[in-house]
Amino acid sequence: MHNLAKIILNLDRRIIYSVVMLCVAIPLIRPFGLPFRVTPEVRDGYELIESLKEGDVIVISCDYGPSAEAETHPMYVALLHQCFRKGIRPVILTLIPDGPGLANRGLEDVLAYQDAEGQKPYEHLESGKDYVFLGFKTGGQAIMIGIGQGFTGTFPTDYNAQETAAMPIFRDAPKLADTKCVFDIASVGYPDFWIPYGTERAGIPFIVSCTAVSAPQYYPYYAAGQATGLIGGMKGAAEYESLVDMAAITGSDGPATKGLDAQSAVHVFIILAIIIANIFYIIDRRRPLSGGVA
Amino acid sequence: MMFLRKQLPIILAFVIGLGLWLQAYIPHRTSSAGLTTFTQSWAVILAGCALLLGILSAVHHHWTKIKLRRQGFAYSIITLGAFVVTLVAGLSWWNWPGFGAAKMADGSLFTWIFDNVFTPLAATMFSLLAFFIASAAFRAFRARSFEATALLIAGCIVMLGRVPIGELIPLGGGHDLSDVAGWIMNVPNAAAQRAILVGVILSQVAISIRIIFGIERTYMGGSD
Amino acid sequence: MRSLDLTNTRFCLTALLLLSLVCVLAPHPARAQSPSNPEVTDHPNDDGSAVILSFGLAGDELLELMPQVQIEGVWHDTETAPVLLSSLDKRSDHPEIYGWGVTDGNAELRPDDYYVPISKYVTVGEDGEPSVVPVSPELGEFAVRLVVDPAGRAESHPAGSVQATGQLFNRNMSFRVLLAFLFAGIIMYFILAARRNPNIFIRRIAGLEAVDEAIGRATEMGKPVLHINGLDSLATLSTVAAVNILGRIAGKVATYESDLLVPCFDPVVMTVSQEVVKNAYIEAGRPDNYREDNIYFLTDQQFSYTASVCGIMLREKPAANFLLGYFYAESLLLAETGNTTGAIQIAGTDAQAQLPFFITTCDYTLIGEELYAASAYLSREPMLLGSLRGQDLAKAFVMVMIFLGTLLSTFGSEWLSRLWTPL
Amino acid sequence: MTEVTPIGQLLGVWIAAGLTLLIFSFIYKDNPAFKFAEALFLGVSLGYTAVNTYWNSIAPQVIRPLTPGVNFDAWVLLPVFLGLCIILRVIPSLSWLSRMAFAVYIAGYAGMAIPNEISGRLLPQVGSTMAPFTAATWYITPVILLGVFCTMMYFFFSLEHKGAVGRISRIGVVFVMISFGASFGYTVMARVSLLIGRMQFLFFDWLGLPN
Repeated sequence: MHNLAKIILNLDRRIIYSVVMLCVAIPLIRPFGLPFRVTPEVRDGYELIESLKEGDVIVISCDYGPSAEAETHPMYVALLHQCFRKGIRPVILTLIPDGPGLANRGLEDVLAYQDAEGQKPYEHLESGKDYVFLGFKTGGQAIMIGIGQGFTGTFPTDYNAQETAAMPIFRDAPKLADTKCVFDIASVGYPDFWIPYGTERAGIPFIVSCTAVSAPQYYPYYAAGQATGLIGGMKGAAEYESLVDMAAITGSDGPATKGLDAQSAVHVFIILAIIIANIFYIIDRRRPLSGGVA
Repeated sequence: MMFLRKQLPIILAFVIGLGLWLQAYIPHRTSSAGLTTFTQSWAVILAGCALLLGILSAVHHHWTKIKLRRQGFAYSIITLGAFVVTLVAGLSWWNWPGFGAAKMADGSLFTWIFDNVFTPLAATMFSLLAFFIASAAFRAFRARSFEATALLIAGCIVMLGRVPIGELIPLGGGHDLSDVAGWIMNVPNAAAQRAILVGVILSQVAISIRIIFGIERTYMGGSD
Repeated sequence: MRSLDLTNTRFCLTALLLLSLVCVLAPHPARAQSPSNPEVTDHPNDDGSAVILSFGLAGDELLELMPQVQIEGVWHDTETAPVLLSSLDKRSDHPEIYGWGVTDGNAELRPDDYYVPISKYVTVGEDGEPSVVPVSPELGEFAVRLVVDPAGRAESHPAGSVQATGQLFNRNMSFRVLLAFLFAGIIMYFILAARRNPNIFIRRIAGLEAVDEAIGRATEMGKPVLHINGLDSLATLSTVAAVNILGRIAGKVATYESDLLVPCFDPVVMTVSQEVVKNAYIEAGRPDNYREDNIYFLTDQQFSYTASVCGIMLREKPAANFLLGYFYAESLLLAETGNTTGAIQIAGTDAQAQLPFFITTCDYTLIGEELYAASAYLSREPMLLGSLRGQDLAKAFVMVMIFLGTLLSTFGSEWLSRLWTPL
Repeated sequence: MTEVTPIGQLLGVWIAAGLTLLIFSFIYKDNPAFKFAEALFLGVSLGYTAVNTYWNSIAPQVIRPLTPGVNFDAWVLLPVFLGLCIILRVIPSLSWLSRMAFAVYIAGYAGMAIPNEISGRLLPQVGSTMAPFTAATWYITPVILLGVFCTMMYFFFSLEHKGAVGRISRIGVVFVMISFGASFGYTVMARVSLLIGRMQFLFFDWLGLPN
């Protein structure tokens, strides 16, 4: 028994890796479609956007790169659909250097989107008037403070090299305080900066959508009301997709909703692995392993 | 000369640091103009120049490796080659509509490199975490002590509570496992994170004060 | 043709004006007979870019309100300029201007008191084109009136006139200024005190005692030591702490004569690290062993940096890995790869999201503030020790405040928690 | 939208898939294929950084204001001088010049940190901890207060962790561990999503399995 325990406890990582691979692959090919519920932190964010009126301006900060595409990009696409459907005007920017590629692609995809009847409902939207993509600028906190004083000063030109000063959208909302909220979709720690350097200074609501990994650290902000909504990870994005009703818009579940089964399978495997490891650990208690609390 | 080397940086740090600190309390226009100048121009230019220096350093590192035929120099050739191709693609395939942030031309070589080389490499590197986290959980989540057990139990509850399966595990009273996961996130987690946050903020204030008053001189590279 | 041109400025501005009016009026169906006591004042604590029109509403008739301004102090009945509104709020929603509501003993503030900030208005130039003018101190006195129902049954209330002025101090910041100066004072005091008497006690920080052991083992095995300063610039203060610790580690490495590798993510951090390490080698009396080429810039793209560092870990097989500073998602990739190579790993970060991974995969982890404390602990330098003592005192102050605040609010007084609520 | 030819697109998907597999080979063990991908990645990302720095910092903030015309602004020469000081580090005898630039850069951020950290994070976090005890929130407010207090005690460096202080900070550690466990659990989700994303790419975009 002790030998078995030793073998199990020192299992080659590659065996674990293979099982993880299978747990993801099988549900993707044969989904089982578990139902899920919408959590209040996601609903709060959705409802804030839903409560805005046609013509209102919001800031979407796409602070995620291609590496976090799976978790964050579906959220961006769902949000753009929600905005354009309601006539809300997004000012999109990104604070990380590998952000513009995806932010631009998502925007173009949604603008070119065709519904079931072949109509293109967002075709008439104009850059600079109904939306604007400002692109990337280095500086992080400095940019947040900068747009608090004026968008056009910080971003003299947009991503398409158009002068921003002439844009109607910035006549209505020349600075951060004139917008209705900041929606930060982040795979890096920028929400920590958006609150003190951006939204608290401008006195506007903040919604954070982040990778699941950083969600726990933003709960204090949600609890304190500094963040109106908190959309964490693929599950949060799937919930948002269901609120926006992406299935009705595009005819099939959004990418986040589709991935949730694989998610469940891996979680169950990891928990089983932890339980098995602990059973054998108790059997083989004499040999402590490395790692642990400082 | 000594003044330029030692005193001047400290004086500059004091003036700029104190200025930007007190600026926050002054609503007057001059004050926000100063802030704007620093954040929109100075900080951006300094960070940009530093990046250029960094790129020079990296190129030098690989160049030396190739020149001296150090172990693995072939990979440095690949790195430098990829660097040059990307650089040329990025600076020449862009539109040139005057100065200012320019548009990445759709369909350009640079966009193609971004979409088909950079993106998959970054995303795949990141996705390796799925494997690593499974093996880390397997090895590290062991009930070694009371604290470790708390970590383990909280981890398992949240893991189950945050996927659809958790909503299928009832706990009576109309609650299910995802509610417990929600409570853990919102209450004990928020409390601990908040306490850590307060400590970190105070440390940051302290370190900022040391920098402004010239006590902390790490950025000068220690003593001279 | 011109009238059909939708980009016409006049058209845009009119549309804009109407739109903003709709925005203001739609969510606040102010039901009242007529506004009472219209009054215009300077917007307090601002840079002179707004004045405030406040008035009371009573009754239940739905009103359409339109404030208008004139630049001169006296009213003409013609050529008034309509105001572009951004919001219409209750005064009780703006404690930063009017103080807290009735429940806080501010009996002056009734729930039907309204307020409109005026920061821009529309005027028609000599060429007949309308343009939006922002309010500013240079414009002199503003006369403001409130027009009820601009559609016809006009009824206007002159609200007096005022000059928009910029203030030199934001009074809402008083408590924060006090707090910042208090913390600064405490910290400076203890730093100065520590210079006189450097014998300050700090509790043991687990993990730091392992630094010597880790470097010693690297020397025995003839393997290098790897140090990562996190993935942020020196603007992030945990990076400053990490570079500080790097200096201490470099000193020990120099004494033991092993190799130190510092692949950098940020060019400024790289140059500063070079200086710090060079100085440490000089101080340890081993300037010849310093190799600038070991401290170099990799890239500032997160995952190509991670891939390269993982490669270094697997090929150079460092015996000790120090992962200090601010980290993002790459933390687990780095720590797990280091774990497979069997290195002793000491990590430290204030990136709360990444701490769990360091805790589960590294041998020792400095949590949050411990990272900042570590440089003091390692160096025993009076100014760092004093600063740490100062922070402890500030922390104690915050803890007492939390206790008092909870106590007071439980017994119904919001006084202290209001003080801590930023306006 | 994009003008990429179908050939370019097809080639792109195959190259992307190939590179994905090269990186995945790392989980078996370090190998030349991974080393190749790593070197390529490093080169591309360096190039990307250089291009971005030029277009987003140097072009709009240096060249634009120094070009004669409406945007001309000679004050930019000051930060440009400091920036040049940074680059002059490549000449060892002039490396001390960069200190001035670092002093400005670091102290600037330090100066902005103090008011913003206090206003934006410390005040709201402390303020919202001062919630009244009520019967309805018995499972929230006291637990948060206890957690915050005990955890802060753990980070007290001036006192030895003995006796009462030791016991209180031990409770703090339990809170910290619960928090870390929860974060870990939450993160498993994040990490798995990433793998799902790559698998979706391999199965549906590359192999063209029915979606």
